[in-house]
Amino acid sequence: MWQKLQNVDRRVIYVLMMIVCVYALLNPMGLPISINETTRMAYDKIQALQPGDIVWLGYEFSAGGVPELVPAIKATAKMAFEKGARIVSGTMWLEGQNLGGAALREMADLQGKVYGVDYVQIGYKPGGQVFLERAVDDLWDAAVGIDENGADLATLPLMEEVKSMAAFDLIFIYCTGNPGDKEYVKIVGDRLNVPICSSVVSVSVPESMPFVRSGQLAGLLMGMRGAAEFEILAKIPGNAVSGMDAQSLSHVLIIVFIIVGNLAFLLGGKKGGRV
Amino acid sequence: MDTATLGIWSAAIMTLFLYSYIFVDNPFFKFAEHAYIGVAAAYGMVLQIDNMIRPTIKTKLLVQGQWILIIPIILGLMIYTRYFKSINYIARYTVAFMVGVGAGVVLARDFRASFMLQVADTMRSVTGPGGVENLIVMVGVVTTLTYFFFTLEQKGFVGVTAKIGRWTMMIALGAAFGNTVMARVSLFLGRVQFLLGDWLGIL
Amino acid sequence: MIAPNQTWTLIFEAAFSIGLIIMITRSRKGLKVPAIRKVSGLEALDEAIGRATELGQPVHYSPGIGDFQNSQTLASFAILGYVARMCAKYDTRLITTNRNPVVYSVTEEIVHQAFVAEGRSDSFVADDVRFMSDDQFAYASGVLGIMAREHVATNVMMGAFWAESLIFAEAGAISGAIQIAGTANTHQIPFFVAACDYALIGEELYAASAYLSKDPVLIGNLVGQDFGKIFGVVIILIGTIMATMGNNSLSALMKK
Amino acid sequence: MRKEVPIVICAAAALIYVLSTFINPTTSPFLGKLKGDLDTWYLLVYAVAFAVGLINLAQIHLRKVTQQRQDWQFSIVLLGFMATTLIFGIFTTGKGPVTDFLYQYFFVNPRATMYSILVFYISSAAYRAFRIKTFEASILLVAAVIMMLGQAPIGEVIWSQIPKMSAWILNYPNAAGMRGITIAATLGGVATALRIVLGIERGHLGGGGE
Repeated sequence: MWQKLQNVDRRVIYVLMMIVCVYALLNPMGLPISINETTRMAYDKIQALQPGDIVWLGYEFSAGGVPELVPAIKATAKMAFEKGARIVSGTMWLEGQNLGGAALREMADLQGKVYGVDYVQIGYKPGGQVFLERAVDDLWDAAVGIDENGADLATLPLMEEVKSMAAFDLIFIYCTGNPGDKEYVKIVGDRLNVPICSSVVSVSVPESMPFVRSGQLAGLLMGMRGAAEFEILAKIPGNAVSGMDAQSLSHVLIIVFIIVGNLAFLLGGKKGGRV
Repeated sequence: MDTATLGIWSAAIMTLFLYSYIFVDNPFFKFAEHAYIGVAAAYGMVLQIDNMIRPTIKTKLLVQGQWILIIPIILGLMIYTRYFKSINYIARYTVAFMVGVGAGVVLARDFRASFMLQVADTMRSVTGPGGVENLIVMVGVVTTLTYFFFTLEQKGFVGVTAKIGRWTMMIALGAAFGNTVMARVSLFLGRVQFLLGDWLGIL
Repeated sequence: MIAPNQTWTLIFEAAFSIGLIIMITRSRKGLKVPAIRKVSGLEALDEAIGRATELGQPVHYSPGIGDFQNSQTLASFAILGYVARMCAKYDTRLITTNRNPVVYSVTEEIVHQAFVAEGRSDSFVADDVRFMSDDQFAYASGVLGIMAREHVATNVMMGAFWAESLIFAEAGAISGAIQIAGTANTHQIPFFVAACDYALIGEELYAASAYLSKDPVLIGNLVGQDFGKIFGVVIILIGTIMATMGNNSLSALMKK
Repeated sequence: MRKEVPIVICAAAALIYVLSTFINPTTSPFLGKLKGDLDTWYLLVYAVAFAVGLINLAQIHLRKVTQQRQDWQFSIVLLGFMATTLIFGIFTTGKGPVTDFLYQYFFVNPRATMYSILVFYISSAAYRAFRIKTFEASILLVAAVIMMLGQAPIGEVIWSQIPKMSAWILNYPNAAGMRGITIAATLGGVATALRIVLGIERGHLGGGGE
């Protein structure tokens, strides 16, 4: 029996994995999620916003980042709007606007916010770092004067107050890679005294942590976990929170595989498997 | 059926076809694989045309008159000489240029970011708050470097140090593996949410 | 004169480069070069190709998905040259897949020349050097197809890999291929270590050309690299002692 | 001539790039501008040369169809999708309705799906590879398991200290090992680039070494 277990058909593992994830999504157990310190720091920054303040949201991610980052965008937008703040968004990533824009629109619609007055989406702007460098001095120029739908920025009253990145009271970005928080810290953080918070996919956490320790990032949401914490703080438990149960179960499942594999290995004659 | 519905159905079917590979290679996967590669390869070309070739010719050449850009265009075109046996050596000029810039970038960029700054950041006080951690990082870096000595025999002191270096690397690699699981599960959850939510409307 | 924040980088890098050149000229003059330590992944390469030959099944080679600005891609070319020659010598089919179209044109040339050099230009099959797509995962899906359909016996992956590393490596493991992989992309090394029979870690990838060719000039180069590491170790130790005594000037200097 | 010209082109391009990085642009505005130009040139050469890949892909699959080799039917699928995307893409740019449809549903979606296949492969790899065969393999396993427990909420439920342990491992021993690997690899990479610039290594030009 142990011999057999040493080489379980991988497809058994795949099917179990699928079942566990789908089951957890359909039947959330609601395992407690404690709030991480770096998440709390980001939350405090949002709570400190005054009515009329302006927040920049940067959708700096590609499709792979959706499950971990979009829930965080929703939570951020909801809380910021509730504080009476206004939002301007943009992205250096080709797919960013498509993926992140809908989340902001949804939250704005829920609270009856008006486009152009309470929020503006300037959309995808090419150039990467070069865009950012330009936007610090002149956002209008960097955005070539138009929003995501090609509307003239001059027709949007909110943009009258936003000539450059210096107009923002908080910068919140959602990143899967470069350009991402590293560039914001280097280009925007160095020159302007605006707090920058970042929400990153979990693989990028080790790269972003040093910026938190050095104070260059004012808060950090770590992967889906961070997004789930933010959903809880914003009181809109959604995809990330329900995803966390699936995370727990799937992680346990993998650990069970490892234990079974090792038991089989120890008891079944130490064959099979490789390192 | 409107285009959005048709799109979601196509995407859902493609998703299921692609997943079917993990059980066994089959005609459904083959279809999805070939369709995906076909679109992706051509779309890559379209992006190059939209983002580089068209603006260069339309704006930079014809409007701004940056005629010097003819040189890289010719350099790029040279690669097509590979289809003509008598002059196919010219294709190497394209490659030589790209490899040259590539090597230049490596020499100009990598050393500062990945040697100087990394070495500098390892030099921290090993006493006071965080001292133990700084010491661990320093020892870990030094021993890992020792593991990579190729021309010193890994015996005696060097051997022991290299061994500790290997252990450090194993912790690092194990941690990186474990840390990635969550991201990969997230990706799958994203797909399940698409299939059950956007497609079937259960979620 | 020197760009801001580059002075000390330039000094250190120039010193390292000069050291490398000195070592190269020394070994060119025929001075004795030291032995290199075993790198098991490279040692297994011949045997792995031999296995494919015995089985009469193909070898798959991937140079990773980096472009020319990634030194791992540049290092991969030398390894491909070796693998291609071995395959040509033993008349073993070699399938090379690519993500970057210009890298594709290079790998095709390398494989072609290797077959010519072994006097087997007639057995070179142009269709076996393939461009898939410049999209990372479209490329990955193509490789999955090859693993399953071409009965790959030996899978060699050398270069810059990202998330596709584990897709290739698991597909290879499932199809029963013997696998040797190498990358310096730290986040992907664990997956190669876990899923492949042999994994080259980081700098071992760059040592491959010296190791495989046994060329004294390249081995001399390797000695230079070792000096670089010794220097790194020494300076870290000095800097740490200084920092502990409250003097951060060395660290500040290097960041400048 | 045939051998020398590429080596000269290669060395010149590299040299210009290196000089323009290290020399202050205020000292030599010309060099500073040249670097930006070289970046643009590189992208432009790549864009113009890109079709080499497409030609290869089309050739392989056309031959497959004409010779009716195994699975040739699927080559028709590939060629069909490729031609449609290409034709509409060229005439209506990447933002036209047909290209956009293909992009959204036959590119972005399959992409996310292929990426997510990793969830299965990471599980089977963990099952197969993490065996306590040797001391080193055991370290690998323990670090990975602590990390996995620390990431998901379940870790906290088991023991409140697990997230702290995993964060500590990630920030210190992991950072140290990764940094060591990076520093060593950088030296290897710089040495490789230098050999290429000096013309010692010419694998990329089709020949071997010296």
